[in-house]
Amino acid sequence: MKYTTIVNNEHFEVEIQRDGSVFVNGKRHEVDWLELPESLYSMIKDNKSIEVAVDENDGNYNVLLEGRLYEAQVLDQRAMMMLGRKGGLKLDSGEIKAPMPGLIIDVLVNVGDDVNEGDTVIILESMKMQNELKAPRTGSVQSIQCKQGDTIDKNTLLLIISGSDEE
Amino acid sequence: MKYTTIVNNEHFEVEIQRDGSVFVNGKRHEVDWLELPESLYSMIKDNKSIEVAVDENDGNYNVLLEGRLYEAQVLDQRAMMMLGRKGGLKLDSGEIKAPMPGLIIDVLVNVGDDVNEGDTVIILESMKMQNELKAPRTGSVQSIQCKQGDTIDKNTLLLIISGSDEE
Amino acid sequence: MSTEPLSKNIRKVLVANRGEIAVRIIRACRDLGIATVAVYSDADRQALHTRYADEAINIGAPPPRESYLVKEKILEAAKKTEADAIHPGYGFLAENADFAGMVADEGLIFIGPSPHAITTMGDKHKAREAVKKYNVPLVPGTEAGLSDEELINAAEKIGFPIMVKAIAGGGGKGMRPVYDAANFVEALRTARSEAESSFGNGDVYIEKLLVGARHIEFQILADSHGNTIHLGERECSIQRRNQKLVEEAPSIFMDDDLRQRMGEMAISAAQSVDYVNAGTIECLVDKDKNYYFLEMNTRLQVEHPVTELVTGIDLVKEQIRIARGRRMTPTESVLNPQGWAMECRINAEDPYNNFVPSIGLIRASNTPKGPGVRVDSGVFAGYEITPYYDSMIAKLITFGETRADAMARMRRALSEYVITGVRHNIPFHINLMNSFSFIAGQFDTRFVEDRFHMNTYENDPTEAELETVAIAATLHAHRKRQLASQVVAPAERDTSNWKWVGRYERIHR
Amino acid sequence: MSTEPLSKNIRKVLVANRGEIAVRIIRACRDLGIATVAVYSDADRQALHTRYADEAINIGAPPPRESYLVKEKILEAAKKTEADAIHPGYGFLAENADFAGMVADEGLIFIGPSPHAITTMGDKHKAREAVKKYNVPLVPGTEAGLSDEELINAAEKIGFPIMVKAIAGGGGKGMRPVYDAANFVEALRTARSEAESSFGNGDVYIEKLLVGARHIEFQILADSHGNTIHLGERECSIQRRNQKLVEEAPSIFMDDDLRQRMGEMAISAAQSVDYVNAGTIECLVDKDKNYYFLEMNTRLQVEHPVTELVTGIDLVKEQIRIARGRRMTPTESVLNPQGWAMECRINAEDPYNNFVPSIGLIRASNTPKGPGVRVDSGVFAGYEITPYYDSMIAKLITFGETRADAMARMRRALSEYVITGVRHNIPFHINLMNSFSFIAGQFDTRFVEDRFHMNTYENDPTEAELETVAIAATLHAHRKRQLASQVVAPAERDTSNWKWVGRYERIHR
Repeated sequence: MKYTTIVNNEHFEVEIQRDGSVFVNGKRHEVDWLELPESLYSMIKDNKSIEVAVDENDGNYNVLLEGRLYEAQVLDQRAMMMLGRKGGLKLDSGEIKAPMPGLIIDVLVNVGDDVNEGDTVIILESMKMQNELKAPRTGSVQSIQCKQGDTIDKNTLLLIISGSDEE
Repeated sequence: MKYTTIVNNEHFEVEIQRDGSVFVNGKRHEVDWLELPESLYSMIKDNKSIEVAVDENDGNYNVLLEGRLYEAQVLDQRAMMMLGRKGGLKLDSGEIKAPMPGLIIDVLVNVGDDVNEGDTVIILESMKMQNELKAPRTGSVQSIQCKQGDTIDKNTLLLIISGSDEE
Repeated sequence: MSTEPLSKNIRKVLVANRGEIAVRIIRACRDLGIATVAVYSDADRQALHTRYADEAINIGAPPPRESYLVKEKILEAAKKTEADAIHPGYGFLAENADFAGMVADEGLIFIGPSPHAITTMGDKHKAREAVKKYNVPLVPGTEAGLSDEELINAAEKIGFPIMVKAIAGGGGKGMRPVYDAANFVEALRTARSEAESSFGNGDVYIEKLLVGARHIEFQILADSHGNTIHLGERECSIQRRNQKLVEEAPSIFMDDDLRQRMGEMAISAAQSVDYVNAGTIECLVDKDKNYYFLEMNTRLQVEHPVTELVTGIDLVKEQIRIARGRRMTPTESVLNPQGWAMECRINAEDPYNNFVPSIGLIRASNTPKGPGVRVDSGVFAGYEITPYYDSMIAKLITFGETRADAMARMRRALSEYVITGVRHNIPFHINLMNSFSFIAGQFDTRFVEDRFHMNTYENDPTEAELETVAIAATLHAHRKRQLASQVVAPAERDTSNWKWVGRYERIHR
Repeated sequence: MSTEPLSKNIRKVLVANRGEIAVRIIRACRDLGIATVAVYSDADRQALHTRYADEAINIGAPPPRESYLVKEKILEAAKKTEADAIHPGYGFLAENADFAGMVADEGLIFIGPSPHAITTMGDKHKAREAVKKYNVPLVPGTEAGLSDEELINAAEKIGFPIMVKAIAGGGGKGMRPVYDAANFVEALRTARSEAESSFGNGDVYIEKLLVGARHIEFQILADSHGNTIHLGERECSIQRRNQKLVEEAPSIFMDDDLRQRMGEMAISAAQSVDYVNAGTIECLVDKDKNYYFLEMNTRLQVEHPVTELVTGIDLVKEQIRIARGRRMTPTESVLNPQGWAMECRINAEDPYNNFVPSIGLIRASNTPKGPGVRVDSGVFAGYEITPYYDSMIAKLITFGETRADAMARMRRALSEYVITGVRHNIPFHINLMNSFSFIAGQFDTRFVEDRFHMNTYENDPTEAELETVAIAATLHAHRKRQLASQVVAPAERDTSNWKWVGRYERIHR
């Protein structure tokens, strides 16, 4: 089975063989892959013993290796073809969801405001700390779904930013 | 619900109430009972915080409390009645089963031999140690299901002793 | 203090806290053969402190103001279980003078300082006044109770950058740095609001923000026989938003002369409030080794274990000893700490996402072990992190003969530590331990926020690492997709291309 | 030894072992910044040592004679990974002189003593001859290679009780005590057969069995610069079938004069074979403080951590240092150990069923933590204990200022330790720590077998404990039976009488 896997914007052609070997960009590796409990894996790759954690996140994969988190996309041939047709990888959504339950301390923008990626738009208190939620993209505030004083659950949609760079 | 529970040959009348209290021999206790993973329980009994492990074993219960193992039988009213009819608790079975996989090093008795409880009858090697399997009761050897040199699995029936004190 | 009886019996201690520090205190009591009582909120029925104590009393709903902060409920639990003494841990009621007074009024022993010491040191203004008389150097700043306008004028006079701080503050809450006049009003507003919601007191003051300074603190121990000593310093400059993340003892910045002088200053500061029990004098030290008193924490610190490891003194045991009215075990200040200790605070916070707290079920928790490693933790596999309490889930402490040894061991221990189910900051610590600046000891309190980022490593990932990640992601995805497609025909498991699965089945059949 | 180059570089160490000791050695290498190679059998793909090492090489099927005992496979793995040195741990090839020689012949460093020292000390007869010249006192006994008849005659001359011992023995295998002539032939047969199957050598000898004696051993450290010192004693009298279960440092039986004399004897014994690296002189000490050399173990001992904790010396790091040709760090024998350390071996053995080994999947494993506690372990939740290797799964080590402190901490740590899925001997250790004889230090090597039983407690369970057990068993059974009956109607869960379930659901809804 052949995949195209993208890590840190670098493309790797990964081919999984029936005999346990793996080809990466045409080069053969001996890989022994052991699933441990709770999303952990032990990999022995060309004698190197490596432990990784893999999390799935919206169809992408977060891989934790020696204290660094990498984001990876794994595309099979069908997905590669579709991607070729659409002309690129999808952009960040403009939605801000609550990363944890908490109390809305302040909403710093109004509908229609222009915001830059990284601007603080909402202040959420949780675990006794105030957390600044930032705009995931540059654009304008399309709608606001919360107000100061609201107690909200995790993953509640709080605010939507329409992209200024949409196609 | 009312039970008769026997621990170390002592009888306890245990009554479980719908409000979370438990009566033992007519005396009321506040019991908060929390099941933890893997056969562990946390009990808060009249403010005392206690951790116990409970294992089931042939319908009896092994309870580990502060490093001591207790064997308990829990009888509901129907079981108590049946027990009353039969006139007593059942005796140890005369079967010796392999407590672990291993190699039979020696069988020290022959069919028909008289043995006393605690006599060594079989030597089993496992985990690089020789283990002496002892007669669970006094009686005579009824049958032997293994021989020197056999590699056996856990729980394999090895030998049966017929009880001299059977009813 | 000298009016108290010289020896009081403590047979049972109620621990008015939760999490790792409650477990730490229960452990010390067990080591001393003293019975313990835990108090727990409804969210903490399964918590370790509830299970480890000899007795456990439920004190109400999860929010602290309905349980851990309700003085009356704690005192009632102590009476019900006939406890002789109360240990407050840190946070919650640990620096609440009213509570310490109520404990004494009930005829119980408060394992901590007197209400007078707590009150004085708990009010930043009174604290500055008290220590000033003992010639303790202070950071230039204002007093309490000023209006926004007065504060703005004062700030202009002191000169930016300045720090806005809550009068009743602690642990980084209600603190805001301000680098220019333009952002001052907004910072005042945020600090007052955070202070109000955390401490019920929105009053703030300002202080000069020292640039390039280190946070170095001295551990104080004082008994009721008039002895006051220090146990050397802790280096706590690795902070983020004024929350300490890594602490060390000793400090790489320290020299014998500075330790001598700062230690004497710390003892004076403690004596200014007739301090008894364990406490900490927090200081800022600038590049030129000028030092300034910041505040005194009138309780056990989170980072107390690093001092324990380099002095061999069990601080919780000493606290209990002192509370019993006995002489403390050590008789002299520690001027020569032995070896080096380092602590990493393991928080349920995502270092890749602005350190947002993470809640949920801890699925796996394999703690590091072996020589020179200590873990103080209140969690376990199967434990649920709730949003009610702070995000610190464990402290990982290592010891070595030298700083390099302790750091190598920390690097090893971090790589052994496995926690799944929630996001945590172990990756942050691993990256920090590989940072050249940290290794060289070149950092100040602004290092983490200004010059350290998770995605600008001082050494980039190698090609082999990227390749490994690609293989891992691909095998994970391949397997999941295969399993998904096999739901249709579960009998036909494809194992042939999984070397290990085959091998495992050969062994276990 | 002095012919070797004075400083050899070690950049990568292959660990020719498994389980906790392999993990212990890998940890030391990591602490030193040295790369590691694990070797693993098919049964150990998931084992910690395989996962913790930088590299891992599969060396075959689970039985040791097809993997961990195959010298050629280990050497091949070392060559393949370009390791510079091999650490043998204990057991397996640790005391195999051929292997040590083969390692040297390949140009690799063997982290251990010379083949000559291993050969001499590995043959009980040669060992006795070697140390005799240095006036080391010996237990009366016979030489090797005697027939059954010769041994019977010798036994009559020495006088019963006697001990039958394998010439190639170690770790209690091939050892049998005999208390009278009647049982002698049978004991010979068993010992020979066990020795044959364990070591491939059925030759045995006999020794006088000292009644009421203690097992006390001295840790030796020697470098290739001619320095030989001892690091004090370990008390290892708590044994069962000659397997140590609990070890302490120092020994409660020791006094300064005896430590001085035994220490000098131990150094002489090591010097009799020009010993270099870490080794142990095992002795018996009778009631009158007469001591007898038993044997020298030419390797790291299982119980080495207790010495590390009271001396502050990391023995594995010193082993590597010595193997590199450097001078060892300590320069003098340790006559004043600091504090007290105690180790309990946690074995997968059922103390309620004649200590039968237990195999299976470890479902939960919560290790004790906090101050003064060290755990050296090779297992984790999800690990499967197989029948191929020995039953020790962890070592729990505690430290305190005094024996009472270390014991209190051990009691606390044991009560924190949770292992489910397999039977283990933690209950044995808890009972031992509560035994008056153990607490008083009144025990000898026969104590566990002759005078300690799991069901004859020195204090009986209280009525409250029996009542608690009755409640626990009843609630467990009640709940199981209810669940069983609810299979028919799963929608109707009876939660009303479960306070906590109700409370939990209130919180989490």
